[in-house]
Amino acid sequence: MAAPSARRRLARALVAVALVVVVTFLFIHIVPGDPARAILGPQASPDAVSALRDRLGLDRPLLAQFLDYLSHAVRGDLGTSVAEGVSVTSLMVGRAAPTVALVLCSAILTVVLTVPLAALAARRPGSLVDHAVRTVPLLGLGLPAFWFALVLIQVFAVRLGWFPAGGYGGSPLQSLRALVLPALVTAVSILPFTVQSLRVAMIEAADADFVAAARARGVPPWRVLRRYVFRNAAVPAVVVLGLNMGWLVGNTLIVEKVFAIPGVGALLVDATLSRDFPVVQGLALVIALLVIGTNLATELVRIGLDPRLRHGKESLR
Amino acid sequence: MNPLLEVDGLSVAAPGRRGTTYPVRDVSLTVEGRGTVGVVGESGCGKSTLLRAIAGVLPRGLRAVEGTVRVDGREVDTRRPSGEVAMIFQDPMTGLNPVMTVGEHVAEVPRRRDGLGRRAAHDLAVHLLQEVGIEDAEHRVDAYPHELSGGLRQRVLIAAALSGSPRLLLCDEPTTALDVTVQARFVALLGRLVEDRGLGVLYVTHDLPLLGTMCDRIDVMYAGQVVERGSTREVLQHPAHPYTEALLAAAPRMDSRRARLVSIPGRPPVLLADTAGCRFAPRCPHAVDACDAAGPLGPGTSGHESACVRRDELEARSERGVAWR
Amino acid sequence: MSAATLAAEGGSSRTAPRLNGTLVAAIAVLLVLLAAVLAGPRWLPSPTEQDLGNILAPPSSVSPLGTDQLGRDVLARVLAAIRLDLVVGVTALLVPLVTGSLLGALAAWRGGWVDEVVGVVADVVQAFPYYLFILVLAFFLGAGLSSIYVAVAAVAWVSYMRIVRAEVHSAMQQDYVQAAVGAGFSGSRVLLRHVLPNVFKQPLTYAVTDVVVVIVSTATLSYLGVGVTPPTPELGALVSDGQQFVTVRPLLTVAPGLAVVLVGAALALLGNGLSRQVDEA
Amino acid sequence: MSLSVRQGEIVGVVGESGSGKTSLARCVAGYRTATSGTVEIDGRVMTARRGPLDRRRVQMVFQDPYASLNPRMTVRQTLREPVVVHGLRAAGRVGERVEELVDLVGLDRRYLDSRPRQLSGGQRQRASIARALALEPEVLVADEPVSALDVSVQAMVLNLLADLRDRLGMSILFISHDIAVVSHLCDRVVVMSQGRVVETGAVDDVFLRPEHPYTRQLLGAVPPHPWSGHPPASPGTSRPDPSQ
Repeated sequence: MAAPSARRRLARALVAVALVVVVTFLFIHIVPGDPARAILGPQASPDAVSALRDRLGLDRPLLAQFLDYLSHAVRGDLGTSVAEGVSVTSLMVGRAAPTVALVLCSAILTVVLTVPLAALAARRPGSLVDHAVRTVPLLGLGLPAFWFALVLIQVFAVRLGWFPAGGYGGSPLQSLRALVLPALVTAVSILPFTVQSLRVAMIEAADADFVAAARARGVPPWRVLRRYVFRNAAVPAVVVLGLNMGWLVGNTLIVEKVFAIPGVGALLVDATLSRDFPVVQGLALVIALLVIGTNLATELVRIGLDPRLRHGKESLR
Repeated sequence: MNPLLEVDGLSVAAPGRRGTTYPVRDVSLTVEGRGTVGVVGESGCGKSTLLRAIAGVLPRGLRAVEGTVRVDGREVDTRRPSGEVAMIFQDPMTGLNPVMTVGEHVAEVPRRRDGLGRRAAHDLAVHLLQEVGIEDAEHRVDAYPHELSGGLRQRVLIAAALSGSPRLLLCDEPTTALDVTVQARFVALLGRLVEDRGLGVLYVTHDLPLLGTMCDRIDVMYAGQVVERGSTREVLQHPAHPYTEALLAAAPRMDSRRARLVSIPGRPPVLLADTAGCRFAPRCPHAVDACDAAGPLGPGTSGHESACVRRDELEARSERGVAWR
Repeated sequence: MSAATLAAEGGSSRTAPRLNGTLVAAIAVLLVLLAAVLAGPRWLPSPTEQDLGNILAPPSSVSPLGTDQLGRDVLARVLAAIRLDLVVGVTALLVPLVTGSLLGALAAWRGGWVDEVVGVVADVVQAFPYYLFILVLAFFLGAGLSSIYVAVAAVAWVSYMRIVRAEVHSAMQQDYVQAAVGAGFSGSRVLLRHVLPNVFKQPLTYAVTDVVVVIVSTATLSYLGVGVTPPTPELGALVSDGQQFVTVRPLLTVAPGLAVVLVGAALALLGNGLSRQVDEA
Repeated sequence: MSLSVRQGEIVGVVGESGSGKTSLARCVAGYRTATSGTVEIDGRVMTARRGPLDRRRVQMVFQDPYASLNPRMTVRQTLREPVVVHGLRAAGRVGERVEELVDLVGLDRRYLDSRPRQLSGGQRQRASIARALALEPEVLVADEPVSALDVSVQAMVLNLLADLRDRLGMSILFISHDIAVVSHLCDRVVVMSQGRVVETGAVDDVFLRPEHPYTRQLLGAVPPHPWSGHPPASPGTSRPDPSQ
């Protein structure tokens, strides 16, 4: 992939942000028919439907509705939950901590598992160890998060009692303990991608002439591994981790639900099931913005790691 | 006194699906201090593999199975670098780590291996960059490889190679990717380093005319073996092996234009197992039945060695400058 | 002629590509699964046939995996569910595979603003995590397979677009494509004859692995109650159904869950084996 | 800058990397439009966007023989395509033309149904020259066609290009950084430096009596051919040639 400069990346992210705002606004207008009816479902009474239509201002021109939505969103007002009657923003803020903690734990666990596994496989490509490391994480691809979570709960919580079966809260240590199994589930779901790409990147780096040249002139082996192999392999690996952040975040939605963690993901699933439209819309907007932010950050980290990209020059490879 | 580099009966094996191949088979050669030895041959003749084996950086899957490599009389392990030889590669871009500055490359070994202080290592780096003829070294020391031209990168590679104070410099086609004028300056620099530092240089290339301008002695490699060896003058003026002659005849020359060049039909063989006889015979215009039982290198009339059974005829003919059948 | 020369000549002859072990194992597992899914209905009771006199039965020679809370045969239901999920996994990807590949080819071929527009739209789609997108769609379209089809079509094209775009991009730098342009061939001829035949393997290989993702997400959504609705047997729904009896009959949740893992693993290995085969060829 | 190539001559363009040789080649071959100036062939000005007929008249031979042939097409398919698309032969005579082409470049007919990966570098380069000739161009543009090849294969390709000039009267623009190769093959030479022509003329004049300092510098850097012996007129072969 060509490597555009940081500025171009930023411009494109801004366009994406604008489009995300428009798309989330249009959520209720995409479906054919009456949006209010779509929100309330087929069982709702005509009175309730028209009441909601009044409340959401659905009879006004589309542009006016959008400007209204935009001006509120900019001020942090994402509407009011139909089910709970409180503002979506406050609902979300109250639920943010467990989700952020879970995503962070998952990302850290992913890195902690990926680096040694990939290094092990890359040591001797084609060996038995390599085949095992390449094949076993692949099985994780077909491992449904919800089912894996159930199995872990049965084994480590119900039978062995090592970790709580779910929930979150209490002291930080208790919370952290509650996050071990959920983080493991999410990490395993993206491990196939990260191990694969870091392994390939490491093999490529290890075979490069500059590694042979450094070894030949007497650079100590550990330093060759750190400064030459890892440092160069990190660039593509960071990109893969960043690109899969969306997938990781998506999986936390499911995992939170199964482990009964009171986070944003569980809130979203519940809101979908209870047809609480403002919550779904607000959460979608915030999560999408966060993913765009992560991707942008990935790109900037990559530019930081690779001096060839710093001046907006095209990559030589 | 021991020669600086002494390779004795070295074979490198590459196990593969269709059996083990030998990119280098029973090669012996020596390089003296302050000496430049050239190794020439087509691609796929095992020249690069030979260099990598000496440097202890064979690519994955290859290993030295027979023979010894001695540097300064001491045997070195071909499985790991000895630190006394340094190597520079054909493509100066891929030879440098793209995420490290020029200074980091050059100061690394003094600082990390030899324990020099930060300041001293930096000063040494600048000094080495100046020694290889990089102007404005104080400034360039902070540049990244992609910011330099090909010629400068190649100089940085040499400076980095010199940073470990090696006795022997292995060059793997270092100028193939460079322009002629840059190549000429590079060769001049190499000559100066040989003089100033008493370096030994083993220089691999497929460019015979280039070797003529810089080497004391030449080893001609074909299919993993040395087929002719001697002083540069002897090898180039009186080639005693048809392969050397063919390489010379294939190179275009400035002084006889529009003559037909002689191309060598076929291509170098893959060496599955020990093959009896001359490996060049199937492509050789002068092959006779005796070639099937050709032996190792032997001295010819003028004293330099050739593996060809008809080396005496060949030498006599090239001295008289007449066509030969 | 010596052995050495024979080897050189042999090197230029065409050798049949050797199937790697992963590929053979994956194909074997898939064939067994397929045989079971197709032959199952001949020997087993119908997956929806209830027998209220025989509920939550342990495994027996009649019902190898026992029966569920309505007395339905578990093995029959699992096999039917595998079949459903496989069909959904494969068919749901047809549309995004085609649209994504075409958009990717177009983006690389035309470049400029077309490329930028396609790229930004892809960024926006990827900004909504997969499950979030599907949940939102399920919100409006209601639970059911159609939501899954629409969601996959709306999301999955991005990967194919990216893969094909990168492949076409590098193919266009190749001298043989430049030569075709220089020969005065029409744009469509260059694209169809010289570019696309050299890039189609990658998206197809990726699609095999992608089927796993679709199957897993179908199961996940059904588990959450927004995918396939009961009584249609679907693997995720089966897990969800059996969960309340997990202490009595763990097999009711374990069997469908393992089925997802097995199908997923076989397809993942197939995809991996194929991509290695493609790399070596 | 301006230069001209006459019927039946090979004009060499030499210069270092970044001197603009490749840009020149691409402009002439129609891959890139010149910011100013024109390319004329046989007195006819080529427009910025060339139609198929104009494209046909200039064909390019590329540097890397491993990238210049479509890996999925056999040699026969590669050679048929241009003949059929441009309607250069009646349907029944295309096969005959394809055989003519491989004979012309000295590629054995038994490789007609081979795919590129079954061919050696030299064979591939012959096949891509044959493909260029299939369009019956008036000018060949060869961009460093031998710099990726071994000396022995390089000699074969150089001989072939010389043959095309001598036997078919082909006009060739030959881009190279190798002074010895240009001196050997070309009739006239253009020396380029930093995007402009610094010297031009017959090879004998320019290389034996260089006037521009840059040309002198270039020539001074070329290692002399060391062998005083005469190259054998043609190698006698007492054994079967393994390549044929």
